[in-house]
Amino acid sequence: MNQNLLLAIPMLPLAAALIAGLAGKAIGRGGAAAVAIGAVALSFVLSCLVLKQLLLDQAPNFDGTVYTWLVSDGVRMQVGFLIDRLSALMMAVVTFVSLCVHVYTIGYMSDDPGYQRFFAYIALFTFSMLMLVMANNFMQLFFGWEAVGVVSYLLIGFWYTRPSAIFASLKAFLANRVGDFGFLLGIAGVLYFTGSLDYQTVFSAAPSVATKSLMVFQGHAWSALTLVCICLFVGAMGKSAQVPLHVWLPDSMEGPTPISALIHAATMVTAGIFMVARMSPLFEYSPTALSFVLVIGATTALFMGFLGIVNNDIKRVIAYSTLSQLGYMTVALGVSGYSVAMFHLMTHAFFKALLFLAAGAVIIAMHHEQDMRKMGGLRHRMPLTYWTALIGALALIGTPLFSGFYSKDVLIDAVHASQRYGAGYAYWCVLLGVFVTALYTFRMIFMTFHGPERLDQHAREHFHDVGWDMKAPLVALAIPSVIIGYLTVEPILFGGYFGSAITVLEGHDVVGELKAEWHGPAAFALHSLTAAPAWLAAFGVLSAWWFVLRHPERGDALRERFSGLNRVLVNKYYFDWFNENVLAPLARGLGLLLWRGGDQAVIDGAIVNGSAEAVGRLAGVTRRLQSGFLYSYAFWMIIGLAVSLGWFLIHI
Amino acid sequence: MQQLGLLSVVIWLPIAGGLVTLAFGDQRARAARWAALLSSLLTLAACVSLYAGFANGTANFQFIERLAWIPALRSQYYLGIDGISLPLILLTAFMTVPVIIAGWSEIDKRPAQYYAAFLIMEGLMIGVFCALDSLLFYFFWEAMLIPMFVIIGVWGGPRRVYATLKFFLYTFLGSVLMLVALIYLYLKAGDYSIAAMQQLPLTLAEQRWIFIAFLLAFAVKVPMWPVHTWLPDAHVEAPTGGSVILAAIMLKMGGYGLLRFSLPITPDASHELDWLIVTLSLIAIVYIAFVALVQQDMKKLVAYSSIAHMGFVTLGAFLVFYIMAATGSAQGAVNGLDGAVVQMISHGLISGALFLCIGVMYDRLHTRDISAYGGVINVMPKFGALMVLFALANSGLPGTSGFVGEFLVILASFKASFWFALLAASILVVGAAYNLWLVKRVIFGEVANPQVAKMQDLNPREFLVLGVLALAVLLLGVWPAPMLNMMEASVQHLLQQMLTSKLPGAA
Amino acid sequence: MITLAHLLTLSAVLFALSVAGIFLNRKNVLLLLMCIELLLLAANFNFVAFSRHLGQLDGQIFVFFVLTVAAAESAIGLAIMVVLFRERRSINVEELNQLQG
Amino acid sequence: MIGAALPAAMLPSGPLTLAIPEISLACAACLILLCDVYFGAGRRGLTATLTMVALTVGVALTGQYGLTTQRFLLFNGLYVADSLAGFLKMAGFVAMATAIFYSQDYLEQRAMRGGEYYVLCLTALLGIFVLISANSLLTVYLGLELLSLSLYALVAFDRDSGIAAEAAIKYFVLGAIASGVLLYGMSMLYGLTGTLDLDQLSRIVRRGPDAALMIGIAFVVVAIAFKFGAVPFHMWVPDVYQGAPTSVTLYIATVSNLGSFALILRLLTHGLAGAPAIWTQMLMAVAVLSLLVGNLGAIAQTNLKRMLAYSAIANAGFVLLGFATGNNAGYQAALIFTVAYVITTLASFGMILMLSRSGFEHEEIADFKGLATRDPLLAAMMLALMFSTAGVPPFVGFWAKLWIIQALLGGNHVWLATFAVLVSVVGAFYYLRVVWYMYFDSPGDRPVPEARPRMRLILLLNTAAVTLMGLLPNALLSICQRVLP
Repeated sequence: MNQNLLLAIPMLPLAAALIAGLAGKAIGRGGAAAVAIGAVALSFVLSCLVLKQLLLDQAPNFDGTVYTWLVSDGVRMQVGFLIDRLSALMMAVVTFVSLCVHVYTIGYMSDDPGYQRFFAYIALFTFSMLMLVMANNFMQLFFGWEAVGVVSYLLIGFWYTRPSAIFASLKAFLANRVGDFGFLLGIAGVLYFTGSLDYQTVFSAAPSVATKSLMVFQGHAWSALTLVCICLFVGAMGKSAQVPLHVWLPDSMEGPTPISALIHAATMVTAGIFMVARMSPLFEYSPTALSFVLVIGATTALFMGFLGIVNNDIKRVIAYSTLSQLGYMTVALGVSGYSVAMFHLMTHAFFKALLFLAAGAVIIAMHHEQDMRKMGGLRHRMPLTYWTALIGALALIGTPLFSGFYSKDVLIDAVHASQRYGAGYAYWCVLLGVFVTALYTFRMIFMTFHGPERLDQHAREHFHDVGWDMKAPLVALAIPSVIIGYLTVEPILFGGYFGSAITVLEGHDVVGELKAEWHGPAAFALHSLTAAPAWLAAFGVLSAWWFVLRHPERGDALRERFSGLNRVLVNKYYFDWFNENVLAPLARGLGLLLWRGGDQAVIDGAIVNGSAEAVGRLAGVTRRLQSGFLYSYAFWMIIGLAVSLGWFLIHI
Repeated sequence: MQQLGLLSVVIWLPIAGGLVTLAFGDQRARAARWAALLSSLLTLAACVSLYAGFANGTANFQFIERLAWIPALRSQYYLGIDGISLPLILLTAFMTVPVIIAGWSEIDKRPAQYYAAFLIMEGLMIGVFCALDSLLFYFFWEAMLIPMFVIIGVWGGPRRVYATLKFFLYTFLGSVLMLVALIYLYLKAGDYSIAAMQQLPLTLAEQRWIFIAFLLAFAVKVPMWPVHTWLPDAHVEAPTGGSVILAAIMLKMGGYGLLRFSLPITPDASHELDWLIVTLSLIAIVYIAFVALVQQDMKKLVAYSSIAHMGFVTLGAFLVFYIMAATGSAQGAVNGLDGAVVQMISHGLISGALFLCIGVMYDRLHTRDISAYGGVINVMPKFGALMVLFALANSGLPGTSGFVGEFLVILASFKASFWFALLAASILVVGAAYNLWLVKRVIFGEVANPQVAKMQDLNPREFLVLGVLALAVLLLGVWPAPMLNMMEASVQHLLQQMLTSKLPGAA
Repeated sequence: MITLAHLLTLSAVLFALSVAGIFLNRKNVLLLLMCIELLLLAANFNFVAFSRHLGQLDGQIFVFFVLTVAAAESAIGLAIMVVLFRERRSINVEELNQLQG
Repeated sequence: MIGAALPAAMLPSGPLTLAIPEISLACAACLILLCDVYFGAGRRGLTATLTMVALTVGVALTGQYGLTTQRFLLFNGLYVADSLAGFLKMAGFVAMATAIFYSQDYLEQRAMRGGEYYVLCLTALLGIFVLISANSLLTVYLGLELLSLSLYALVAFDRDSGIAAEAAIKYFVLGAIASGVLLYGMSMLYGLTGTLDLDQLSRIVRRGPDAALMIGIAFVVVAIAFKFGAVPFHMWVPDVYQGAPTSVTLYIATVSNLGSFALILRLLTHGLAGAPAIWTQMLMAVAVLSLLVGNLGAIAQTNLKRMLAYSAIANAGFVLLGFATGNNAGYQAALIFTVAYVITTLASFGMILMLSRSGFEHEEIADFKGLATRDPLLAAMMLALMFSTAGVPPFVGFWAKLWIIQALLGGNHVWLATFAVLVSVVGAFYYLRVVWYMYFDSPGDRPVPEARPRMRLILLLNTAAVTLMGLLPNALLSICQRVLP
């Protein structure tokens, strides 16, 4: 592989971002769009080329340095690329989804004054994500990691005059920073235990690190690798929105829809999944850390799904769905099913981007209305959007033969097969999650596209279906959403696609166990009809139909019947409440206490100004001693004389 | 005895320029401005040629000038630079130019004196970084207080007198004890040269006292908690240029002093008392970050954030012994030292830029109160973009210089102790919180009030200044290797000095 | 027999008296001038006593100088007092506190 | 017999020309007095000009004949001529010339034209010179009295000023007590050693101290402390500084300081060199108190002259600290400090004189408000002077303090050194206040200072000297080292 070619992949979007951002005015709206789309398209083509070289031409992995970032104490930190099948797959996915979003943006943002700026951001995002994915070392990984965080901050707050948007962007960045905090510690740990930040060196040192321990508390030695892995995973929790750092993702829907699709479905949030998969050589040696991953993932998968059921904002429902699906991927990671996680990541990227873009189309058509209660019956008004959204929904709930089906069912089977601590809990979570997924997905579909029209006056008057610039990406995404699972499940999961890119230890290889029962995708689909997930999904769709279309009043009754539970769900388990009413005031209170109490009262008040005052008072005393009377002057002289005489006479 | 050379030029050229500026007088302000700009640019050019002529890979001092100065005190006019001082000199020369430009039309009160004060200070500050004779060092170190005292006092805000007196007395108090320590060392070593002091064997008790005396001087300058309270006041009251120089360069002298004096001269005491520095640094990082969170005054916020960031400098410098104790080798200690130096440079650029940004807003609205702003980006898009960039850099975003130093220090502190790293890394969260919350309240949102609506975007001069700083911040963040290479040998040498016990009888 | 000790004691007493006079007197500047003369006398007494005791003339010569100086001193003192009186119309020590603090 | 007391082995008796400074001064004083009486009334400025001429001639003659690098005794050992004496006398001439120069306009404006003023200044200088060359208790006493009596008269010179008279009477009474105490102490020393000669005294006292000696020394030290204005014998200083006409204050604060220095040097470090334990302890105590009281007292002042008085007390503390080390390095430091202090203080008071005008003394600190806008050059000079006095580089005051601290550390008085620098931080505050008023406050309706180009030039030169000696202090330092080997 040619290094310049690889370099071009991230640099093209970067250049586009700079051009669109800095020279936006000069090149105009069309120019910015053209530059950005051209660059990303070229990136995509090149990524495909790389993928092709790896897959078909059997090209060796690429692991090279672009330049040395710095050398400190013999630690060489570089910017470089590690291109293997894992990163190549991610690159292709990232650039493809990104390309779709770019095209889609033309229509979606057409009447926005920040058109060029938006293109600059998303191109910059593509660059950041590619840097993250292509990294061959932790420093660069962290760079990409934080860079995508920042761009997402900028994008969520794109409409910077909206208070909710800038609040959400700050929240997103802070939640991500909490994750990054752990991630950075993990990286520091990696350097400490292996003496290097390069993947290859670190990975090859992993077995020896596994035997090391670190005295964290006096007398309590922790396994070094577990500590490092958990720290790294904290980073993934932030980026991939795992409980309890998930709070930012629903709010991030304040950003324009292309962003929701690009960042919060297909790419950025999957960075955590990708990272753990990339770090599989480390995680594999720490079952404890993997159990941690497993439990967090399972909890996210199920409990975030519940939230989707009660929400009425079309984008937020999809966002909670994303959370839940990320939980699925995390669960897969937790059972050492890295390839399954990556596979689900890929399929999810397509159908979730599709769903988001469809939702975005609806929103644009509805003139920026996101409340599903004000929609309904839209399938007649925008049929193509309806059909593509339906495809996305079917893929999401795991309808046999659709892409989501393969990834999710294999995932559930893998969890079932796993012996890892926490796998039992995780299994029930993901299983129940299938029902929940189907329920909220089709509740959304039914509320939006079926039933009576509930459009308000304004929406009705201004309703207009979207143009082909927005429809084309829907189609482009719908196709892989249907077929990509069927086509790739076998090579990716059972064909040893990832090869050396992912390490699974002997005895952890749940996917390998499943391979014995694998008889091709068609057989798998057939077989699934007899298994629980498919039935649960069907039951979920049915429930949705029952409560949304057939007997909407029963849904309300149910809500009232379980009002306590409903309140918990509507309040999102009170995470936000806790953060906004406990954590934030606590931090501000602490700050105020330290400032007013520590800095102003004690240090400045008592010590600094206090000593100044003391000096001033002493000065006053000195002044008063100088009474102006001659006899007192003489008196002091004589006292001085007497004291010195006395002193000498005593010391004689 | 070497002749006068380039280092003398970079010290005395700005001072001479300052005197020329002063001679033009406030009546001929235009000429004074150009004279000032020219001097600062020439100085910068001279510094660039220093950089060009500097040889990496050796810890020896370069560009040495050694002339008799005070034979009666065996003190020499002894100048030289190594990889630790050169970046700081470059920073000083680099940051003075924007300060001059930033005051171009904003300063109409006694402009000639204003520029002269900054130029004279530039020369003195460069002198501090060049001096290899401790008396000469102290000479520059103290002399520098005078222009700063005047700058804050004359061109400052309403409480300028309190602030500048506090600044002067605080720093003066710290410095005089250092003088006592220096003289003590001179009497023992028989020479004021820093090198002689570094080689002088000292008992632990002596080292302890000297260390504490040094620490007072340097800790006040850095400033470390709890002797930091002069800084917020000084910053708030100082004119924009004063804040920039204060934050960008003056604080660095504390860090530089620790590296040049405390660690090599009293290595054993540094070892013994490293817990103190590390504790204070961590307090500074965590405590001050929280304090920054609740500030209502933008300058105060940035001032407090400076204290927190300087905590990384002191932390990085004193991790060595902990690393030795924890791992049994000094491997990784240099990361901390490197991080400390990089952090100094980076903080100089970023905090300077932030103060310039605040100055830009202040020039338009004449308030620094966060609540008076809101939605600035609507009327000042260029400015808003740059301000966001600097705020992000200040919160340690990779790809900007703010990341490099913090990253290295955190890497090193993990080797010392997991908890150090944990506390230090907390700035990632809290730092982001106060920086971006500031941005949220000031830059984003709807236009808050009619005054904000009337704000004009950056004029070309302001844009140039901030743009150049932004480039520097990004360049250092994307490619710090040249700077690290410049420092490498000197830092290694410093480490050796720190690890060599000076106790009598120690081999 | 009058010994050196007696003489020294006398001069010490004179010294003490004059000093006490200076700071106990709160009335009149003129009294102060007199006390000062007494002070000088005490010292002179000492010189003379020692001079006699040692059998040297040095001390007595010193006394001559002191006497001369004392005369000059009194002259200046009185002159200052006159100026003071002219300005203040008083030579009361208790009123001499315009300069203080 | 005096002759009998002389030691057999004398240092070479030098030529009488070595006493040329005193001789020329005495002659000049007499001549000028006569001239003033006969021609002074008609020609304004004649006396002043003659005085300047006399000083110039004195410098020239001294430079030609009065300097020596050896130690010579004259007048039967009553008088000593050495390099230190030469240096101090030259300094005395220059300082007095500068002081006279600064004072001229001031005196003119206040109708203090009497030629006696200059004559008194000359006799005071003569007293200082006698002190400088004193080698006997008698010469010490005579020199001191000559100086003091002249100063008393000078303080009261403004006959229309009530506070001047008050200051004079205070100064006179307290000074008389001090000289009485000195005499008393001298008599004790004489009684115990049987000699008035300082050379002999130093040899005899070496034999070991006893109670009476201690009492004698204590009395002498008290008198010296008074002369220096050290606590608790300082009470006269603020009142005299404030009450006296500024030109006289200038004289007392500067030229007379050389005399104080000579006094302590001849009497204690030479005459009583054998019993340093006694007086160093006293000096230490007195110095510490002076530093404390001087710096604290100055903070509370609003009158610049009074503030400078307290500053003088604090600075006396520094000089005495130098002597308190009891070693040569300390004495050198004290000399450097004194010279630096004299140079700086000359200009500081010169500034007050420069800014004063008829009917306006310009001695309140508040009078300096906004000087930087009214007259940037003067403000800048005053800034340099204040920072120099505070001991901040690059001004000469820094080296003075540095040297004292170095001497203290060299004598292992680490705590004294620390104390000294810490109180000097307190002290920095009130010097800064002057700068603050000049630079940070608005001038209000205060007038623009008069031009006075000649005086301005001299002030500029004086300030330049302060700065130059700060930048390149070696000349001053090495001269001071050389004259006090």
